[in-house]
Amino acid sequence: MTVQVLVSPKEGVLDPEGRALQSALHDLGHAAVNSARVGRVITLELETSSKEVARDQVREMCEKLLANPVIEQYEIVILE
Amino acid sequence: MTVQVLVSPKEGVLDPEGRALQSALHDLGHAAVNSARVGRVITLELETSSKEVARDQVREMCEKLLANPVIEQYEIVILE
Amino acid sequence: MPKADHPSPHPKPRVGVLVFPGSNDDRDLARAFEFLGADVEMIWHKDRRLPQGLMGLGVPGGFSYGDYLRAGAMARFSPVMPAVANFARDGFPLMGICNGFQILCESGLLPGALVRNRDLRFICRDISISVEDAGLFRGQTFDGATLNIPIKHGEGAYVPDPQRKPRVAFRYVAENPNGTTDAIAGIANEEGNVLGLMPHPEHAVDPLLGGTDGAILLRAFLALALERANSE
Amino acid sequence: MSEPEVNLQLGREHGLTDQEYERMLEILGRVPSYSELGIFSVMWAEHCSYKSSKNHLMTLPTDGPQVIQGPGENAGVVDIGEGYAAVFKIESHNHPSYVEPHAGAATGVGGILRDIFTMGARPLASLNSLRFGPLDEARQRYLLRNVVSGIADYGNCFGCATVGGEVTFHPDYRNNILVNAMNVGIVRHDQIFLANASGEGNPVLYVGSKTGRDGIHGASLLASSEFDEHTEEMRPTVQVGDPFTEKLLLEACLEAMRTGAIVGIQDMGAAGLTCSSFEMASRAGTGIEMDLDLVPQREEGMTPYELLLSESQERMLLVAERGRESEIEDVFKKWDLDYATVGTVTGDGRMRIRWHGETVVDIPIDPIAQAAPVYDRPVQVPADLTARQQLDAASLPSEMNLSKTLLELLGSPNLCSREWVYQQYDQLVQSSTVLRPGGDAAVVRVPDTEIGLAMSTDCNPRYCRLDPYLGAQHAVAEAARNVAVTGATPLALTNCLNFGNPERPESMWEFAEAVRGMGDACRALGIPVVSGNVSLYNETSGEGSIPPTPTIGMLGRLENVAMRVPTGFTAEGDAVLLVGETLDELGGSEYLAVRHGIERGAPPRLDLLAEKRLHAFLVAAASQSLLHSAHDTADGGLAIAIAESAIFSGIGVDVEL
Repeated sequence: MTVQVLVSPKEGVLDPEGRALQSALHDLGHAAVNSARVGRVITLELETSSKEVARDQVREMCEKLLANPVIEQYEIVILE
Repeated sequence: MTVQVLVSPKEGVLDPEGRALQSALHDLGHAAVNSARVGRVITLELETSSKEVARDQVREMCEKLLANPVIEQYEIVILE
Repeated sequence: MPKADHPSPHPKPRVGVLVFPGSNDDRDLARAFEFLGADVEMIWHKDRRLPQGLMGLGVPGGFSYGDYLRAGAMARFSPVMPAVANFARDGFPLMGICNGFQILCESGLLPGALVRNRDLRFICRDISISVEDAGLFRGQTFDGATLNIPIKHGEGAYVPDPQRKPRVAFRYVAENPNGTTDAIAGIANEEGNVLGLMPHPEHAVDPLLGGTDGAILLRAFLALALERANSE
Repeated sequence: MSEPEVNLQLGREHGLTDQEYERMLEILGRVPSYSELGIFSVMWAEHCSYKSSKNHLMTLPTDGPQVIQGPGENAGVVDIGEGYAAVFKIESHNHPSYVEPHAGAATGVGGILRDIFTMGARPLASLNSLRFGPLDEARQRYLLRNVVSGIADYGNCFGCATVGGEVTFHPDYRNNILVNAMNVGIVRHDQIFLANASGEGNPVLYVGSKTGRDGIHGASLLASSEFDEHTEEMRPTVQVGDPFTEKLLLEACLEAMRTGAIVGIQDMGAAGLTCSSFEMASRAGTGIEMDLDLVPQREEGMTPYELLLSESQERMLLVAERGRESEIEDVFKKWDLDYATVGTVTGDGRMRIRWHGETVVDIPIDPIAQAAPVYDRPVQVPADLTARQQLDAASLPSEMNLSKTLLELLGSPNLCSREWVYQQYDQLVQSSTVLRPGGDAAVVRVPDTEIGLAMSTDCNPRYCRLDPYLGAQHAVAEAARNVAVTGATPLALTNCLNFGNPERPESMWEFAEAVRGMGDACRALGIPVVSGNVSLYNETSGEGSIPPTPTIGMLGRLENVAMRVPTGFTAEGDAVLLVGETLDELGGSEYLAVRHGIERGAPPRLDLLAEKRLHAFLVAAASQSLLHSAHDTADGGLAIAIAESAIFSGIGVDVEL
């Protein structure tokens, strides 16, 4: 079972990477970019075959380690 | 238009962060994690409303800046 | 490093320095404490208990676990951390320097978090900081003084947690090197015994290597450790 | 197992000349297996065999009372007093850094660190010498940003201070940037380890990270051939490093060395398992039997060819005393590192390798490691050299506004402050840095002693293009002067010889002349060469080669580090003395390049005897505390030197010309 966790900075929290990226894209002529936010994508291969078990396990991992609740939010995507 | 780009290390390229994360998850009791890979997720807000234009623009950004073709691969996801 | 030629606090303070895989400034912090007349114990992160009679604890700089995922994210799960939390709860003074500050935030012993520097580059240079919260050091002799101490970090921008406002201990003077909120360079917990700062006082002690303002800060910390030990 | 059928064409694709292919058949008495061909191709590649440079390198002076270990080992070792020795070397990672600047530069640092701690020393200070094309080109700024961040990420995380080095910009580096990494470590005399696989029956151990397909052909093809259109396909071969694992590997190796159970140790650098096993056995005159099935692997289905040539990072090869392997295994398990017994030392001088129960390699070691082909390449003076050495200084337009000119020079890429670069490096970890970057040389204190070590990297590529012999002498003299101005006595040097394609007689002439000049300068100054590296083929087909760049890494010793002399002025009212003769010499100067865009004329004359007396004077003056500061007049001349001394400290100066 492959599960993806998308961890991104919370709204309004400092996102130096996103800001630097947006200005770099503008320098390259991509003026149409209104905003850019940079986060982490963590791709996990899990032994289990049940989606519920996988989701619960990954949620626990997010709460404990993968995301810092003060500055980040996360989204779990079960791939297959 | 919101577009997401998932950038991750290419197959076979060493992913030190993924390796360290996997052992940390095992130490936390999540033995079911067979592998972990860590990449970047870039969320872009684009001015355009046409999906084709957005996809082409973002592909160009990936080739030029967002992904390092030597050690990374990328996937473009049009959200809405 | 030559022995300190000024009288060290009496009786001798006894402090510990935590060592994680990837800690780099642990020996530097230990050497600075010894230079200032303290007895120092190195504590491996897999020990479950802290040594007896410890009066204070330093959490050193470096790249624990390679700073992978988030600086300090993995170190907080080391076996020694529960004992560190109890030590803090008992009111003993803790000082988290750079990576140590990140570890204390990740483990919840200090509020808020530290994110990448504004210009996405590592910064290593001397910088001036002001002491903002005199109460922290029980009015010791440097209220409002400006200290010149090196910073060396890549993730030093402090982000406060809206629910847990920090006691601001130090601010950068006349500049903001990394985009940190309100020029915050260091904070303390509510009770004032757990301190976290990005600058490295241990690298401003020996005059041969640079400035010595770091000694002022570390001496104040050792005094707190002695005071706490004597109040048992 | 279906391996490609070995023939002359496959040999050529592996970089072997037809004669080398025939020589291989002679040595084996049969056609080699695919894996054996892979071994020959990396062992006989320029990068590992030094086949075009060996004859010239032999002429360099390498001994002296202070030399404990000269060239031939992983790094040079010199005595620094009180039972301590300094272990140091400079190495290049040029081609990988051009292909992937961040990962290429980072693994360059990782490699040089392993060369130091494999000798039993704890790395104390790093330097790097970087050369790029013009800064006004976006690609060069991309390369500079990522090379610097790669060096910073690896060095800072590993925990070794980066204290000095140099950055140069010159159009001819545009397609062949140079990344030379240097490190200095400290070891007790009785704790030095060498890299020989001695003792028949002793186990051969693999420690560190698992093996993947990183950097296959890194050593042979990438580093031993020019860049041309198919460089693009080589891209995926660049290795990625993990500084966190390297720090664990350092602590584990030093701890394992203290058990006394280690007989020999070598890091797996270029050509990974192949080079390390061959060199260790060849040094000890023994053989090795290995089973590739025992090698820890990161990927599925790796072939013997891939396992033998992989350049995965953070791996070491050890030989342990038979029966005491478990002591070593415990140490590496404690540090969560991979560990495996992969073979045994034998007495028959052969390399025998098995895979899936089959013998895939069975070849003699010495004919490959020791008796690799050696070439006496033809040389030819560049046709335009004499013309380039002509300079009619009188015809240059005179300067109308000297102040404006000085400011323009101070702001030019090769003379301006390097703060933007070295402020990204941790210069302080290990609390030993006495003189930080920005001056002539870095000075560090040897832990637990009062001994100081001064270190500097130097080379002016313009001088070397205009006269390789004299240019190389200037590199040695200037590196020694940079060390001496701090009050340190120059002890020994390491060198990284970056040159073009040796098969082009003009490039080969530049190399031969530079090594001849370096040897004469070392003999005159009494400074031996104790280690080094050669990087050839720094050339892009059709565009000519880089300027000859024999980078020198100089080490000097201060009896008492507190007596070191800083660069900037320190007190008002001090007298400023100019030592040495000033002659009318603008040849190859930074002034000519910045103000007039020309690179012509002969480099300045160099009196090596006067130079040696200058170093003695500086050391004596410092030891009697007569100097508040001292600064070497180099690129940009007197005006820049005086300006830098003032800028460095913020104290002004009045000068009577």
